[in-house]
Amino acid sequence: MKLGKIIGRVVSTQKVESFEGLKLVLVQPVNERMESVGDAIVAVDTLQADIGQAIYFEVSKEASRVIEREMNPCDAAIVGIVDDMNILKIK
Amino acid sequence: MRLGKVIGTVVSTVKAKGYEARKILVIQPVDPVGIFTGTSFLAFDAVQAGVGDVVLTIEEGNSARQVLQNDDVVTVKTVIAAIVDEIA
Amino acid sequence: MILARVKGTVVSSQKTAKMEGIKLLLLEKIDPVTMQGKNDFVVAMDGVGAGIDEVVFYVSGSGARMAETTKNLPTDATVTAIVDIIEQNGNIAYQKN
Amino acid sequence: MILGIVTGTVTSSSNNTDIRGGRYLLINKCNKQGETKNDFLVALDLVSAGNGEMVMIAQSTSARETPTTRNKAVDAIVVGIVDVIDENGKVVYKK
Repeated sequence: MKLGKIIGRVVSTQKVESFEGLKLVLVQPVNERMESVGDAIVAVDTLQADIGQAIYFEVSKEASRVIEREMNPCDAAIVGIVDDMNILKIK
Repeated sequence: MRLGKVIGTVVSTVKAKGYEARKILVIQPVDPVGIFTGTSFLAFDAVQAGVGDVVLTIEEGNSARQVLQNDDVVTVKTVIAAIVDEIA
Repeated sequence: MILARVKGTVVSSQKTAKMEGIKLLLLEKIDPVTMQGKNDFVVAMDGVGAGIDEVVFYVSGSGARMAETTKNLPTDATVTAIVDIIEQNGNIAYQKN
Repeated sequence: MILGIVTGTVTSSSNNTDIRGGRYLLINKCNKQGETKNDFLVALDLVSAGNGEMVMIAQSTSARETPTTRNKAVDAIVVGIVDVIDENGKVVYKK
């Protein structure tokens, strides 16, 4: 799992059938200090997270299991919304 | 498997099915002498690890289900599988 | 899938039994704009009978085990196609001789 | 899913994937504004995307989770054409 922040939404009308009706969001991967790491990705959101919220997401095949459809090619999905984080001050 | 140090915990109420009552820890990858490398990530805890522990994480779905002893948790692939006592 | 050029073959007499009789290719990844090698190499199982200097693309990860010739073989990279034409923005960037 | 711009097609007559009539696109990875990174990959097209369009690409094992690609040797597929990307209420990309 990786930490991320929802920074936007992605609209696509022409897409694979198994993505119909799914909410697609733009996620910026971040580290534990909420600093951006790498490029934003597109993820499926089934938890109705809001823009600006810190979330954690799963990638690869495990992400496709979030969607309750037998076959879907999702490779990134939000699996939880972060309420709070407690980080050890060792850096 | 990757070496990492537990540097924090995540509190989350809205989460995917199968995530209830699971402890989610923030892991900072480290090299064998303990120097931080790369970007932190999150993992389920399966061994009662705590902040400050050096741990071994597995990042593969099938293995994760074996470690968690739960075939139903199909949407996670990163777990802490061991606490490291010593690297010789 | 990543574009690459076949630079050679890798020969091994001592290898795991499931790799017997499979040709291993040395590939150099290429930049499709310049068609030049990127000095980044990978060894892949050959699924199509590719020859030296041919441009191919390969599948990596668990998909590499899914080609017709690599079903259930221990591989994380398989050449799945020999490229005939690469077209970019309407121009032919590469055409096989 | 990662974002990319369709920059061309890759044609192959000797193919080992058992996907009949598959159309392979040359994709230049891009950021959320559509700026390309000159980092290319080849992806199987499932949505009839055209040159210059921004698309979403699913990679690795998930790329095989469609009726067309089930158990096939594929590691990247185009799953959607992007119409709009809206960042914090501001449109940063529009088709």
